[in-house]
Amino acid sequence: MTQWLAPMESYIALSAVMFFLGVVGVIARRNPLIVLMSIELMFNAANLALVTFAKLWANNTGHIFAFLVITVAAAEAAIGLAIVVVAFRKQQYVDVDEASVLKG
Amino acid sequence: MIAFWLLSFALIATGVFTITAGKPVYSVVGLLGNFVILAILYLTLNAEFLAVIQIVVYSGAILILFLFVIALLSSGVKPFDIGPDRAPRIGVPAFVFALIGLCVIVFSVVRAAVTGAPNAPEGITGQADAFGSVGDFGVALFTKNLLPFEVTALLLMVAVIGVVLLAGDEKPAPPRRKPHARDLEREPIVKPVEKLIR
Amino acid sequence: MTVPAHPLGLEGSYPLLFLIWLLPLFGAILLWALGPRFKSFAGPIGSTMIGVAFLATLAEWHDATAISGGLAGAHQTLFTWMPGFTFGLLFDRLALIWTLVITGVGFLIHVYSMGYLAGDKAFARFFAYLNFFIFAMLTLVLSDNFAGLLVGWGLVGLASYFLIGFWFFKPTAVAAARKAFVINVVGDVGILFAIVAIVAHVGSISYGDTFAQIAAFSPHDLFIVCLALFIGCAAKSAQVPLHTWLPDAMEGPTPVSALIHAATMVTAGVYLIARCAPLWTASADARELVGVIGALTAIAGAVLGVAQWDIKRILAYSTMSQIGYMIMAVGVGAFDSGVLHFLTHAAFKAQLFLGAGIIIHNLNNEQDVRLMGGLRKTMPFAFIAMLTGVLSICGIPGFSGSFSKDAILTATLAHGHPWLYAIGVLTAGITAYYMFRLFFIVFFGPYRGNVDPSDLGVRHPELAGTAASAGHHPEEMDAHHAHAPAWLMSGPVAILIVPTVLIGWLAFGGADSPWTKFWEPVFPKVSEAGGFVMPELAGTLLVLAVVLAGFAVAYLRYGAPKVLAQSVPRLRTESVRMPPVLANAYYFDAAIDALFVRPSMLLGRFFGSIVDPLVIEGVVHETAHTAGWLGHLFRSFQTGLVRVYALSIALGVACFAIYYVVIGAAR
Amino acid sequence: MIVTALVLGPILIGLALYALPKSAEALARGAGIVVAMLAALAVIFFPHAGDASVHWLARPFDAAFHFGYGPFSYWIVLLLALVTLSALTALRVPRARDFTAQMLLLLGAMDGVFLAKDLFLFALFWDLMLLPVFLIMLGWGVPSHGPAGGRGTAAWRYLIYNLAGGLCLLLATAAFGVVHGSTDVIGDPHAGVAIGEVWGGWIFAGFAFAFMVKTPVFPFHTWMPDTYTELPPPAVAVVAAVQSKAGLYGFVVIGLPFLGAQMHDAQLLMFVLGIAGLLYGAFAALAQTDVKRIVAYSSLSHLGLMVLGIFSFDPTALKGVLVYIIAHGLFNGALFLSLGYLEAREETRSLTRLGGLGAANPRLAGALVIAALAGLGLPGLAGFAGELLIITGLYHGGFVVASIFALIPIVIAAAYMLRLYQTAMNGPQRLDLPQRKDLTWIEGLALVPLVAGLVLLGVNPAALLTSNGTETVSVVSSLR
Amino acid sequence: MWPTFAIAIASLVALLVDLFAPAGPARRGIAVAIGILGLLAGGILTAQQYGHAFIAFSGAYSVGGFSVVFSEIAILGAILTLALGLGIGRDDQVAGTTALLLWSTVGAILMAGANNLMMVFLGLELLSLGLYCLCGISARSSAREAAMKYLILSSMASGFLLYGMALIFGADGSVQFSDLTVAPVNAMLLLGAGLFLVGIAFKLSLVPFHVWTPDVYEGAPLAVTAYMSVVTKAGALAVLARFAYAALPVQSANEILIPIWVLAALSMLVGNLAALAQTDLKRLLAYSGVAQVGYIVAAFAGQSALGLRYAIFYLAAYTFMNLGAFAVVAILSSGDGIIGIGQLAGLAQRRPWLAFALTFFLIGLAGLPPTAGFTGKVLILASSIGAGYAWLAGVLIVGTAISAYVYFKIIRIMFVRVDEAHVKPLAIVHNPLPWISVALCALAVFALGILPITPSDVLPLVK
Repeated sequence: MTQWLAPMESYIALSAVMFFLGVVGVIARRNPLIVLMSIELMFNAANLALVTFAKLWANNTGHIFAFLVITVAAAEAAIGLAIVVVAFRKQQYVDVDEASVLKG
Repeated sequence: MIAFWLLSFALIATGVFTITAGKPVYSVVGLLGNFVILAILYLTLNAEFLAVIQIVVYSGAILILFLFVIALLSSGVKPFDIGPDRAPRIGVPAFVFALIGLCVIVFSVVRAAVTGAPNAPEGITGQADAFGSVGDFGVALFTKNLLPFEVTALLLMVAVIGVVLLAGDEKPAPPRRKPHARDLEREPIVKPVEKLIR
Repeated sequence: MTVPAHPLGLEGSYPLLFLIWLLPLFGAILLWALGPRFKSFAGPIGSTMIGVAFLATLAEWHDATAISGGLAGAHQTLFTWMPGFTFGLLFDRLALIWTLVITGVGFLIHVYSMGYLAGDKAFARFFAYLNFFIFAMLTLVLSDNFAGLLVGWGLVGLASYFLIGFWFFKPTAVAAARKAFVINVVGDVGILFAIVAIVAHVGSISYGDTFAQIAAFSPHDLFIVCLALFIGCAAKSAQVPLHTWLPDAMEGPTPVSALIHAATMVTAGVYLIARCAPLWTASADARELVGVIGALTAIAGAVLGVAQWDIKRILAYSTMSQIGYMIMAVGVGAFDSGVLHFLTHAAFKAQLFLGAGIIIHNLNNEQDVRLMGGLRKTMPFAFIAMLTGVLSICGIPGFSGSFSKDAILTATLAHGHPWLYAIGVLTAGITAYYMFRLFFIVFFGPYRGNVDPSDLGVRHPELAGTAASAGHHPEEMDAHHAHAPAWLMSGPVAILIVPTVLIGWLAFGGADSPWTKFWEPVFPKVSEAGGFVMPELAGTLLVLAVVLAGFAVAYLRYGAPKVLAQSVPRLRTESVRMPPVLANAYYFDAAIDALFVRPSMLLGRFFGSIVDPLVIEGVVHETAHTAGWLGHLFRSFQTGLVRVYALSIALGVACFAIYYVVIGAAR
Repeated sequence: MIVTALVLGPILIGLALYALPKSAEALARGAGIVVAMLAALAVIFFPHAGDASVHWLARPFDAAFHFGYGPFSYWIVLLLALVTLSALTALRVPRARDFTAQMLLLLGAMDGVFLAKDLFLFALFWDLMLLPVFLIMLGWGVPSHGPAGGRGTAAWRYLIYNLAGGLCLLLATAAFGVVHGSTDVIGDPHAGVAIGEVWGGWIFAGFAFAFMVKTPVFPFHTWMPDTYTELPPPAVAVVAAVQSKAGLYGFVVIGLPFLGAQMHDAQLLMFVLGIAGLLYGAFAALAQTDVKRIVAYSSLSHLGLMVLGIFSFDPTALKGVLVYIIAHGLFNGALFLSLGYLEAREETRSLTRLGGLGAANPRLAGALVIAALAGLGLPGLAGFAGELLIITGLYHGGFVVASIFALIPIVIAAAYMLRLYQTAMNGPQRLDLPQRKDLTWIEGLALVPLVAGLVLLGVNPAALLTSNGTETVSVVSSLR
Repeated sequence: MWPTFAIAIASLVALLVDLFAPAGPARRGIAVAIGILGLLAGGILTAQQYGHAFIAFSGAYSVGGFSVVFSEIAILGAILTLALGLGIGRDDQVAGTTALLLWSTVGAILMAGANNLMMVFLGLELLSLGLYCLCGISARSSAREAAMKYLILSSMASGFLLYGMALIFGADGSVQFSDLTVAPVNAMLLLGAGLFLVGIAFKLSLVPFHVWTPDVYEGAPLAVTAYMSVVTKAGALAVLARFAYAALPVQSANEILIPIWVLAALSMLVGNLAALAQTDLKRLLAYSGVAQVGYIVAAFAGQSALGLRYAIFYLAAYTFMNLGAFAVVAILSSGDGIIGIGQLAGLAQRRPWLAFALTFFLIGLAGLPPTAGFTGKVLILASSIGAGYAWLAGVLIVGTAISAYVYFKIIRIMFVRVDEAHVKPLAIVHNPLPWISVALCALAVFALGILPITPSDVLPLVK
């Protein structure tokens, strides 16, 4: 089989699409959980890019990096969820717009 | 080639579903699919170990965590719904921005036309020390990149302690020192003074 | 006549000069510091200082003459500011004459004041001021340079300010004092500018260097310098148009009027021009200017004198007019005649004022002549005093005034100014008219003091002297009733009669008179084209004729028996019919007020309450305001919504990305 | 050593005063007076005290803690000590401990400004000088009747204007240091004219703005009347007498030697501004009713004259500026202090309410009239000497028109000073005013140094010129 | 690596000891003490590294003057934070929070020494994760809101940063800074660098990436705010400096960095202007922090060696001034209160020394003598003028002028006369620790202002 399933650029384009899906999710959605998931999307998009470049350069540092990112993402997700829980358990709505006491 | 297009279509579809789903549960499902497909893409990029990790860590751990939290927040106490939208139609500029960013990245990548290493690795061989295999990965991780690996330990530790602290923050706060003094400290100096000062 | 050490005098150290100069200052400080302790001894102390100074002057005169045969001048260097600014005392003939008058007349008036202000609450303060004035005046005349002169110039202004406003509870007096001071500062500024110009051209402020290097000036510059100096003279000597302060200055006590505003200070202008004779000699334009101004002042003052009812104001205008004579004289270049007239005028005008003072004092501060009359019998001494004074000022031959006046008039003609001569002669006539008018109204006819003022047409009592008493505090009132030995006031007047009558004889004999001889070496001769020398006798007779005419008119209008019989209604009609132009002194005050005072105040208010707070401060305030507005704007961006923050970050990223792609596309 | 002590001593002692209990007012006041007196004596008896210099920075430019007397600064520092002494002696102020401390801080900071031989140090003290004034105005300010009255407003205006100036000074200093390589240059004859065309303009602009705000020169003066009105009398005496000279001092010791070319370029502008301020201040003073505002505007006018003197680049004028700086300091201090007495007694500053005080308070009247006469440049007093020299220099330098303009304010000054004095002291006595007793001998004594200085300087200004004027003049003549 | 180990271990010890500690203040004291001791140990160990530079862990971490200085600043910040707040949260939380604080500090230290992209990312995350939690440790709901905002926005920024790193990796094939210097400059690299800078700018809260700062600073517990305002910025500045000075292809470094200078200028202006309108003290200090970082970044302009040293100097000065101010506020507000500046009215009459201390720190921030802020500003001005960035110096002056208004607003309120009758006695924290830290900061600010010592051994950053 060929060593590239598709040209490297298309992989990056794909990751870029995924990345910006994540960005749009963060900006457009109000449910904190979905926002967190969008952030996961962004990280994974970055991972895809890293892995692609790792193959491109035949340098597995990209893999290591991606692995670390996964770890970080896990830790961040844990903390994020905890914060969401404590932040919204008392709130009437689970909605990031509710958290707008601090302003100005 | 065709496979890539199918995969990418599916990836994007699941991603879109994730961020557009009405209920978080659906998003979780979408994200699950998204990650699985991503894992497959890793395989096509000779990152077999990462593919496995992707499935295990994300699908196995993180998404379950999400499901728990969903359950926690919506457990019978009150409806799990959305409040009034304070920034309506913010999605539009976001989408525009996303398109711009997309074009920018793709353009720059194409413009750069990086050739990369002359000898690109072969496809997945299954050999223990091939590029992206566990052995290759492990060696790199524990020799060249030991420090980052160690740091992850700290990271996870922080996560554990942090979550414990946050969760433990719920019990009513006992007074730290003399409550009277505390109240006195809390209470602001009288307002007339503020008027006195323009 | 130049002495190597100093062009104008014999260098040396003259302790007596210091005595003359500083004794009054010492007296002033002494009386000012612990005057109240002295009680009524303040007067004697002050007078003694001046008396001693007078004697010292005589002694110094003798010494200096002995030293530098014929008194070339005694010069004493004091100290140096910086190169070019050297101060010193100069005691030459000019300074001698003025010093004699200042200390002599000054002494007499000090004595007189002891009677006039006996028991006044601020008795000591008065003598402190008087002494201070003498010191300042001596500084003026003894200085050997322009800067020192200016110092004295300013200090006499200050002294006159204090003395005019001596009764500082009288608003009129206060206003008059300020007016006098401000107008005099205008003069100071003129002299200041002259000094600046002189230093710039000559590099020194001393008379000697300046006169030695007149060549350093272009004619134009020289004229400018003379003009600037003359502004000073005009202000100080009440020349048109800076004369308006002099009549108001009569708000001060009468001895002050006599000493400062008749005898000495107001003649400083004459001194300055005489002192700067070389400059004027060198600049024909300056002579022209000064001569004309002098003549104008002479006639203007005389005409106004006709229209006054306040006895002191009449004398004030006559002073103004007489100084006009002097200025005209020195202006046309007849310096010695000008100085002579200063001398005689000092005598007879002091005489007149002091006489008037006696009347006012006895009439309890009544100054309006319409409320007098028939004082011939009640105050015979004052009558005699005033009579000699009047005769002398009118220039009746034999009295000193006539010598000086004739000298001036002939000189104007001799220097080729027939018009000035004509004006001078005319003025002499008018002078005779208003002086005798005063004389008749005051001394003849019935006493009108008990007549209701309105019947006499006394319209503005606050302008007349009566206001003075109105403003008085009780203690001041009985101050003037306080009993003081009569000779204190009559004595000085009696002494003054002598010079009033005789001093003019110095100039008897025209060209070879001692007076002319005395000035030979001092004043450069000014020779004019078209000069016409009139025989002395003819001149005298012509003037006499005009004077007699004036006298005749005055007699017919005020002195004739049938006129005196019905003086009350006549005076009434006259005061009612008084032409407003004269009553308001040609509207000079109104004009100055409208031209300078009001605009300045308006401008000041405009600056202080429009430009500052609104314009300049407005700009600044707007800037600050904009900053605050921006702050609130940024604050409003901070909506508190996470998604909005995220969007703004994303937009920032977009800008970044675009920038980098643009620069990247170039590669 | 002495010079360093002059700067640090007051500051340290001022801080130390805060360690005293609040109640120890008399002690604190006494300490302040003693310090000021010692400062004065030190300046008088050690006129030749050497420089004290400690190396400070090597990069980005050389700088040193370098204090020392300069041609102008010696006399200004003496003036400062005298005025502070008089101010502290003259009037009592509530919360004397804090007030005295602040005054001492002010004294030290201003000593620092005038004694600094290093530009960076100069800038440091220049900014430091602001704080005590600001704090005094906040803590002891008296409400003003000005168009923009209200306590604190003036403090704001003072701070913002002067800080803007100070920051420009800072920028200019940094640029100077970078371009010239060293800031240890003030009064250094060998430093020479060092700033080239490229930077010169900007650096001069920075310095000039700071100096013009501080002086103040015409369009930047609006902070001054309110500040002078609201500051308590002792403080305003010091600020008006000395702090306003910092700008002129800067023009002379920094502008002339190092930025001469730029100053020549700016000559016309500065002449216009100077004359504008000259007339503006005089006329504005004519119409004020608040006595302190009258004096404030009058000093705007006087300072304009000094600006003219400096920018005429004429040696005589420069000597005149030195004389006038000192004279102005003396009579301004005396004026503000006597007005302080007036205000303390009659509880008003408005000419519409004052009147006829002379009868009851002859000594107060005497103090006020002496100060006022000096202020209107009475021949024989110090102010006259300064004016005469400056105007002579102007004429000699060929600026005849300017010299004529410079004469006008003298007349107007006579008008407003007499208006001030006569309205307050003369006229019939007013019984609606509080009747207080006349000046005590100590209050009178407080003014003696200033008045004596006025008379001495008027009789013989050469004392300033021959010894110290020369150096400055040489700097100028090297320019022309 | 010993310093980081020491600190990490110290936090573990703190956690362990806490299990057996008695309840009450003692528990708190023990935890704080252990934390401070651990930090001190770390600081001393770090100081010993000064002078000998070497690369550890096969190019992952570089030890040397540069990393030492920034690490020391981070450690210092952490110590002062612990001292002024007496730990964070309730007595039973202090151990945990202290541990988190220490680990975050480790993250900052790692950023200071990070020599490749991975380490930068990990250090950043380690620093941030701890702070996400710390922000939420408070009885106030606003604290949790702050935590959530910080989490979401910061993660998003990390996403950008990460993607930028990916692109850089893609363009270069390596994550080492040293390789980056010789990388071919192409569009991808530039874009990657751009996104990377975005991530850093977010942590530095440069305008327009500062939006999170005021809210988070206001919501977070006082001590955490103080910590963020110093240590986060120290870490991010270290990364920025290394990136700007040693990781960019030389020929195109300038044009890559231009946007950063622009952001610095914007921060000086916007930060100060926005601070004008603030009434909450912490929020105001947040905005002023935005501006202050702008000043520091301005010192990098032109990548001159002096500029770096002056930036470090000003960072140290800022650390002391800012933490000093926070310490005073902590004393006044009993740890975790929200303080409106109106509450300071008449402070000078009741607590003159506190008022003077706060005034001193504020004039330092405003750049007036005799403080390190003044000296530092002049140094920065000089360096940016010398590097040919006079316009930046001009903006700095304008910003400072505006900031004066901000800080003197507070000073004025403290010193303006108020009627004693209106004012109630102000109860304050009496524990010596905050007072000591105030005194320490004041002393340091003054000393640095008089003797501006700057580290000489900071270059080269990459061996």
